[in-house]
Amino acid sequence: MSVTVQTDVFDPGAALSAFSLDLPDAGGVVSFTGIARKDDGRTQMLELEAYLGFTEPWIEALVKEARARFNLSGAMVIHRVGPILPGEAIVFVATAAAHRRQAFEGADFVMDHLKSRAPFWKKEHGPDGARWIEPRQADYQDLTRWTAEQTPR
Amino acid sequence: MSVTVQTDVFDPGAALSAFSLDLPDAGGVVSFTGIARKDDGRTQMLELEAYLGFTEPWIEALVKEARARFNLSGAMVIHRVGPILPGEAIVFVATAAAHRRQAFEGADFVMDHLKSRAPFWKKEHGPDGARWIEPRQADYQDLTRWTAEQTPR
Amino acid sequence: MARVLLFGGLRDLAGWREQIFEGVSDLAGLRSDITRLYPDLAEAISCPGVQIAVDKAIVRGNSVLSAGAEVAFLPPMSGG
Amino acid sequence: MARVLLFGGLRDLAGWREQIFEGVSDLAGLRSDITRLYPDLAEAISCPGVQIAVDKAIVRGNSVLSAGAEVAFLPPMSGG
Repeated sequence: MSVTVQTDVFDPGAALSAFSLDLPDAGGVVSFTGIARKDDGRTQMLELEAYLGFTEPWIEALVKEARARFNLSGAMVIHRVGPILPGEAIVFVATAAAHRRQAFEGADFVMDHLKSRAPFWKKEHGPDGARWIEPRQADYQDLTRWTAEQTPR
Repeated sequence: MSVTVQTDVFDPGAALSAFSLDLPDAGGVVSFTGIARKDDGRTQMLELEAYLGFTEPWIEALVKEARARFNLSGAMVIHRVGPILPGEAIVFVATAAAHRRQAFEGADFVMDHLKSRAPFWKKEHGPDGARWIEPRQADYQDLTRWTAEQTPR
Repeated sequence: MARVLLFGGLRDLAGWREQIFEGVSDLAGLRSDITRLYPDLAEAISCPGVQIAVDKAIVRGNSVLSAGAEVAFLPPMSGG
Repeated sequence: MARVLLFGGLRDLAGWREQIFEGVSDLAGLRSDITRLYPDLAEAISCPGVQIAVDKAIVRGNSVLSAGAEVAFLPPMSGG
């Protein structure tokens, strides 16, 4: 299990290669890469702030929950902070499991919680200035998929 | 859109890097890698056979359907044929979309159909000899997730 | 003349992967030849679940075979 | 003494990111000092949705501050 919060740009493919190196008996590996959208130039830069020492343990606890819930044999999260340009990767999540459904659901679960709940603060810099943004309503709705005992189908 | 059926071993990370190079305005990229399981040595080798000229167009039609259904901005499939050793990647699927739910569902859809329906024939070589195998019941059940109009949640 | 291709278990059963059948003009004629020459294979390709592709398109029932047609017998597919 | 950290919009509002407050022994005392020195910030950190972490653990209500405690005011999180 590996959780990294970093300012450096990263290559999702290199992250997937590194993750794939040490998977004892996985049958499926799922990765998700979140990319800063170009949005027709409306967002010129994103700025992400984390509370170091608080944000990483929060993500680690989330990943641990996902591992137990979906029987994951491995999981990795890389999250950017600082200035992020359109087209750059913001977040990378990889999960490994014996069967593909578990790997898919594990990655999906981690992303839904990261997007709506994770301790980050996000500022959008556009042609009309900068503004702090809050999670979209859709992100909160995604969270309701994981309530109660059942997993979504 | 790129579909490749090949005998050569490949690195899923390198595939994801190549896929990520040309994504005009994606917000999310999902990848799935299917790996030949070690199964405690019960399977020493997999042998996958395709009908070249028939199998690729079948996969291309599937990817095209997924693109339309989930509004994907890009999709890639790499599928191995020939002898495959435990731990090697068998299949790689990558999808890109404006929003992560579409990318997740697109990859999930392609995998469910590939695993249950794709024109491949698979032989398992184990300590007790070789046998041709058919899709697991679970693979057929996964398919029912995509019937009717609604997408699974 | 038709070029016949066998896949998966059918190939193991017949002991060959590809063979030319001379003088056949439709699938029914090809089946007759196969029944005469390879009775075990003929039985196997009559099983439900075995599909037939002519020139890489699935056909059902009888089908005229143009000269040099490629006929593939496809046992149940295992998926990828 | 407490080390106060501001995040997100609170930092922009206050114009600082980190500051030492001397002679405070609990959150109530710290809030009083902030109200006196930075009334706008005091109002902002009283809004629902603003969470407080003491030594990187979320606390609710009043809380004793050990010497050198780190107090972070966390506006609604945007997610990753």
